[in-house]
Amino acid sequence: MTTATANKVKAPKKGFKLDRQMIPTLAAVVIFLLMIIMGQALFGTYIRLGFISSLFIDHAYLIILAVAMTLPILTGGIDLSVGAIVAITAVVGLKLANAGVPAILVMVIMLLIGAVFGLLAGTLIEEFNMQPFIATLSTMFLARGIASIISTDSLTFPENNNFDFIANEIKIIDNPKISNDLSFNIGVVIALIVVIYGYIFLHHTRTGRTIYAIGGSRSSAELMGLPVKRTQYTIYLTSAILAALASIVYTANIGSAKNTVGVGWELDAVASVVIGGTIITGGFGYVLGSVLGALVRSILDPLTSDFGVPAEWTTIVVGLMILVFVVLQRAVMAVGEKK
Amino acid sequence: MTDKTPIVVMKGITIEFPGVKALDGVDLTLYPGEVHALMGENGAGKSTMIKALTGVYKINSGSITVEGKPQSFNGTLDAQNAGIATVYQEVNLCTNLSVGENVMLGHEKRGPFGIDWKKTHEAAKTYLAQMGLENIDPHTPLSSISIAMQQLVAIARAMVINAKVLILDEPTSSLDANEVQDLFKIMRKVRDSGVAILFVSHFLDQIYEITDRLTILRNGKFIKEVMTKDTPRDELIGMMIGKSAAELSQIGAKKSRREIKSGEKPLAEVKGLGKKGTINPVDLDIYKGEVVGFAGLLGSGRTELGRLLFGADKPDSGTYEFNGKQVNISDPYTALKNKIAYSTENRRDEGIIGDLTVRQNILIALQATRGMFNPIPKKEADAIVDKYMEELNVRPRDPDRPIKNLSGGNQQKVLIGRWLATHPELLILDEPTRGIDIGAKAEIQQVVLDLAAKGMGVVFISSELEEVVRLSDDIEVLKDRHKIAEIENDDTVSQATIVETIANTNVNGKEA
Amino acid sequence: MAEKAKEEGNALVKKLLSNNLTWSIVAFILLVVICTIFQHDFLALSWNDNTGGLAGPLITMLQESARYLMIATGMTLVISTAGIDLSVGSVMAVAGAAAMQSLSNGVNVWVSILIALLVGLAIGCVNGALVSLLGLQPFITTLIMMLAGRGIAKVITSGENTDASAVAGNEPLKWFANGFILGIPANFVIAVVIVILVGLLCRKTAMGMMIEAVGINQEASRMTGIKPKKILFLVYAVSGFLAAIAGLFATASVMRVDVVKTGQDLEMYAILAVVIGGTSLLGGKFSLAGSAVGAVIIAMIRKTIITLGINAEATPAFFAVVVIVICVMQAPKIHNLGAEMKRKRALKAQAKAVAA
Amino acid sequence: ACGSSSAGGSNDGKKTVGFVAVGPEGGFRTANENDIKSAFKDAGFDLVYSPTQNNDQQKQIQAFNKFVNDEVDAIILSSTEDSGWDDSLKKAAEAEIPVFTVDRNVSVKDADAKKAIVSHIGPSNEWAGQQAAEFVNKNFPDGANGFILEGPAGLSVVKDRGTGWSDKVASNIKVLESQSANWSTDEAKTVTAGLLDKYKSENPQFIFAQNDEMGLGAAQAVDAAGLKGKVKIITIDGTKNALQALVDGDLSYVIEYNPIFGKETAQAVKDYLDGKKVEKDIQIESKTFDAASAKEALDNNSRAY
Ligand SMILES: Nc1ncnc2c1ncn2[C@@H]1O[C@H](COP(=O)(O)OP(=O)(O)OP(=O)(O)O)[C@@H](O)[C@H]1O
Ligand SMILES: Nc1ncnc2c1ncn2[C@@H]1O[C@H](COP(=O)(O)OP(=O)(O)OP(=O)(O)O)[C@@H](O)[C@H]1O
Ligand SMILES: [Mg+2]
Ligand SMILES: [Mg+2]
Repeated sequence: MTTATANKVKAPKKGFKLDRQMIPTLAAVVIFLLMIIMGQALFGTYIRLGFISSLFIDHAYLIILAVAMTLPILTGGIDLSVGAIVAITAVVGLKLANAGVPAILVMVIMLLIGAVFGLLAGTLIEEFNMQPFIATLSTMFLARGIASIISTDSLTFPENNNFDFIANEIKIIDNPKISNDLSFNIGVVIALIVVIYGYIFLHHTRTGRTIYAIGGSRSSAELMGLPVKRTQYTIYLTSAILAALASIVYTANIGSAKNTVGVGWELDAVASVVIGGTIITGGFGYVLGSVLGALVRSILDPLTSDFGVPAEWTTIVVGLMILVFVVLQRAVMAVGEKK
Repeated sequence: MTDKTPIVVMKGITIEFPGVKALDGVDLTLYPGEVHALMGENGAGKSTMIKALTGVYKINSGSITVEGKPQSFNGTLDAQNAGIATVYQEVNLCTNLSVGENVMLGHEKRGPFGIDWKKTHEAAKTYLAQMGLENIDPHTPLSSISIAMQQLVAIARAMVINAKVLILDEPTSSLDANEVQDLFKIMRKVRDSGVAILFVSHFLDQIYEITDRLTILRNGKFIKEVMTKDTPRDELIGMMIGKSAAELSQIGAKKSRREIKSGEKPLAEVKGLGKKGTINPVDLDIYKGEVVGFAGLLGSGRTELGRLLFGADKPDSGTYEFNGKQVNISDPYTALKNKIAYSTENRRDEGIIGDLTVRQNILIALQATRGMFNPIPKKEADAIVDKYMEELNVRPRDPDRPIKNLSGGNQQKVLIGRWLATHPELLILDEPTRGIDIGAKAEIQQVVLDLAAKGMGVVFISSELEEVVRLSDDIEVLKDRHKIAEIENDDTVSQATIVETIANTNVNGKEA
Repeated sequence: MAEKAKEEGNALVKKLLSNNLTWSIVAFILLVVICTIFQHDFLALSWNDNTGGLAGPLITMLQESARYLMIATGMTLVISTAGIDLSVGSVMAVAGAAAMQSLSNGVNVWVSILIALLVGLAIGCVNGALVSLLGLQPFITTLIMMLAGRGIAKVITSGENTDASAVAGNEPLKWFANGFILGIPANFVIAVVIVILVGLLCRKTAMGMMIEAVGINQEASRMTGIKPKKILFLVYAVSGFLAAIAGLFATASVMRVDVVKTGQDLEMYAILAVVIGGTSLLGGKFSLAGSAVGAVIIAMIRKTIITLGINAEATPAFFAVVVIVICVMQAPKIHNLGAEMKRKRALKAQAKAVAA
Repeated sequence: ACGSSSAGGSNDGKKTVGFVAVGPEGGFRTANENDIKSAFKDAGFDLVYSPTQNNDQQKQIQAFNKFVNDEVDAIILSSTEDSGWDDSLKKAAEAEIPVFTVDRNVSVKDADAKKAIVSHIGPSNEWAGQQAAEFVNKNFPDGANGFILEGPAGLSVVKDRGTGWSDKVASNIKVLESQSANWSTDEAKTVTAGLLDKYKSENPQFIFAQNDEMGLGAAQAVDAAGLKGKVKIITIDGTKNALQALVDGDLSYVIEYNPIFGKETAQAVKDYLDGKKVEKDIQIESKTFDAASAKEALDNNSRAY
């Protein structure tokens, strides 16, 4: 009997299995490198150490948000509240810092506030059947509203009670010219840790695998006896807490914040995730792709400005570049599928 | 027997859905070390009973005790934790993940750094091997294996949990004889280790082969619990359908072969039709009024060939003549326009449109051929829906229910009705009797014969060689994605002939 | 007999309670009540000789709701196919810009309107082509179009907020947004007529069913002979066209396009309206009537904010609270609360009986 | 390509200036940025323009840091926010790139960062708010009721214009309600219609709209309610459309927020790079208009925007 089965089941072709899902992410790597090379060839500043340094330092927050956004998107959900959570945690954080609460405690409180919004989103989704898009849209409005009720001032850290230690740049290579310095700060380190955490979480924990399963088919995941509900809570809690973390890194970096910070960041994060090869309907994708997506997204703006694109055209060009990107990805994938 | 203490006792289980009482005071008792079958027609409530036990549905009244403890599970996770492993009727796996991941989901082997993938895949391999899938690399994407193999993967997954109760809802409906034997071997092993197995199947042979005890349901009501060996078939059938077995329509003898007149043009004449990687070029003639059976083992390419004939996949070689005309069947729409219809084996993903009503599901293909802006007049639509629900005995006879709320077998009947409504000249049926109860199976087989008698060309794909042999005029035998033989089905041909052909012919058509 | 009547009554109540539309209407009435408490003449209507129509808070609310009705209708169809159209707000701006710019360049008003509608349709077609032919994901495709659309509006007006209020002969367009038909705001009447037309088109032909089929199970639909690509293309095109009408309503109301503000964030409102109306973002069954009620509720929420004099700072939070309350009211868990408790009690009693 | 040369065209000897801008938003903003761009072009600079989206300060910071990195010769900063620039300015100081803030001043704590800023060029928002208050004081010596239409909550322009108003407004002037209309004509119309309904009995007599766009919307609502002329509308910015409306009697008073200071900015940059001394604060004069002066301004076609 078993022999009969054996002879008809052929081993699948080698190499096929791994590549197909990786292709969009690999495409992101290639295109990112191409963009850097193009920038360098035309404008000569894109491989300066200073440029690379500030690419990471200025976008540590976006990398964190992209990782945060990857989780809900992998399940076919979305978290639209991340930008607003950055705003509310930043406003509360700075208020507290100005009231003399020690910086470390302020950070803990910021993370807790993030957690509260994550929990609220999770509850609305799991207990009241709201779709993630709507639930997090509501928490987005709520967070932004509360932030502006608390304060619409531009808040700055007091002199001796701030998050400077996160922002202070550590120079690895200190050239006489700042544009040739290679530096990083704790914010970048935090982003790096978040990325590693995201990778381990998604690929080496059962909760992470459940996230992929939910993205494949929620009802299947439920019937397979996976802890779907708990996982959903975990996802929205994690993404909200990571948004609060992004807020800490961002406010530390610029030393000030206000209620309007983070408008539209959720869409930047979604764009990063998608550019990185994660499918918006869930099930496929990688954290590392999202990180690359964030870098690609970040480099679009300087490119348009260097190309001297007329003001009215900038958003069109940015849109077109993302479009070219996803179309290319699609083409690469189509070729991969044919093979 | 009775000295054993039962492991699961369900008493007076009642479940109501809006408008239907799916279960009405049903009892079920499972004993360790026994295979217990739930018997009943399509829609009798078997799957619902299983879902009540595992907490998918909430019960309206009744009690469930597992190992003496009253339980009300809040979902399959709880049931699993209590030692109940379940394979549901529709394959419920994640097509975005690999085979190995699906087997081990939630039970991945862990090392110091979280999941240890090497160990996990090794474990997956052993479980797959148990199901006769030793040659499938656990890294293979689930989406690339056939629905039948997915069924085996789902069973392998159930093995991972060291269960005290194993529930298998129609696990054999898409397997061929070999796989069924493999599965039974495992079931016996598991049973002998003291596990209680709950089994659902519409194949009486299988029931008598593997089960110890039966619980019979009819229309959501508990009829009787009996020991298998004490219950003759007739009596069992009688209890299931509520009338005597003799009244059941039976298709006895093998169909006599339709003679092809010399010079007669085939309805469909296919030359060198193939698609790289799925099926090698095939020549095929199908005449009006002829039933052509496709036989072969799991993954031999029967489905793929059927899909090419329907244009569900685009062929990359070959010519296709239909009704004497050269046609280019590039998509299902063109196929339907040319009066070719195809009923899929993958009911859930490619068949039913779950949230639409039964009525809409029956009408939709006909509507699509008429075009969006040419709606079927209400009267005509009502007549069509009535006709096919009646003819195929769809239960409940309520056309306005979402099709996803029908039992598996009834969904299948609705789908067949959908294709008949388009009045095809060539009807390709891929596993049409899968999950259909014994009564309805005979009815569907009769429908096939009637259609052929009226001049329709029928392609009949089934894993049950018995029905292929009984219904077909010609049998195309496939192996490893090649057509290896074409057998004219006369009285000398039997199941054994085909099995021999498969075993003894290699893909070049030569004797092995 | 009486028993049966009562049972039937109960069934009806149950059906009503589990219907999203019921809860949307309840929410709407609640908002009106709240407004009336704050402003006693909220429901009062008067005749305004200046405009030749009714005047009063409800009338301005209806006037504003016209644009939401348009984009919510298009959005409903798109969402039904399991897609999403984030570009409607930007399309409004583009269409408005096209109309205002051509008007102020001396183009005839009717031609201007036509240009605006065609531009919206064209953008919708591009969305549709990208989604259906190239198979791009709707979310990202329309997100790109949302970005690019703003740019296109700016290119059309060279970054200005073109004002056509003083252009001679602009009356027909002005009338669309500000005029009255039998005392009722013309734009509201037009919007309702269009919604009804779309509804008839969907339900009297097979279009609605096919859109739903594609949204529920695209592969299965393809196997029935439906061409999902055509359907996808169609819904995005319709959505673009209706967004252009909404853009005309929004800009003609003041005869001025604001390249940044016109239609800003309105895609979110449209999605909210659709969901409040009972169409799932996962696609499938849709209800245009539900979306229409949803659209009016959105206008009503905004009216409530003005009426209650809620601070600018607090408006988003207020909005969020109202939306959450409506969605929670619609949650099956809440409707079934009574039945669920009864069921649990019964089971408990049974368990006790068994134990005893 | 590396080394001392800067991003743009230092190969042809032109100086490169980076412009961290807000982006075209119509009205004031477009006029302002176009003016700066053309003024720098006329003055022989190479201007690299970098707008943001949604008033997002983060994108501005990124652009600023990129300019520092590109080693441009000077940076023009038209910031969306007044704080949060310390780190970037410090980098500019280290790279010895002079920074000129335009329109909105930035507040800086760090001493190093302060050094980077050479000069601020722009009109005053508080002044504009004060003018509005004074107009109302003068017109309604016996007191009056009215509304304020604000921009989006939290922008510093909104605050500054509001502060200017409160600083000067007389105690018998009562603001019945302040509502945000998001700088938008269309929203202002809806909001105003609602407010007029709600406060019919309070007899509102003025509306202070924080920009022209909203003022024009308010005017239409007032007109529709049959109150044209009875409610005085005051706006800030001074676009042509607003002046025309002023002439037509739809508006009552327009306070200019003069966007035309490209020449002054270019001059300041040039002077500084030539080693001349530049004033720390270059205030741009703005005017106020009533119907008569508006007509005059329109007639002699002196308005560029
Ligand atoms: N979710 C549901 N909502 C409404 N009715 C349902 C639902 N699920 C099942 N039913 C109804 O309950 C009855 C029992 O269905 P069930 O699936 O248990 O049948 P079954 O015995 O498994 O049949 P089959 O052999 O065809 O699988 C059917 O009449 C079906 O229509
Ligand atoms: N040895 C194999 N290993 C992995 N996948 C296979 C193998 N053989 C077939 N498949 C896949 O399974 C499917 C088999 O083709 P097909 O469905 O036509 O077979 P079949 O003869 O209809 O058998 P059944 O429907 O019973 O599975 C195809 O999708 C093919 O890619
Ligand atoms: Mg069943
Ligand atoms: Mg098959």
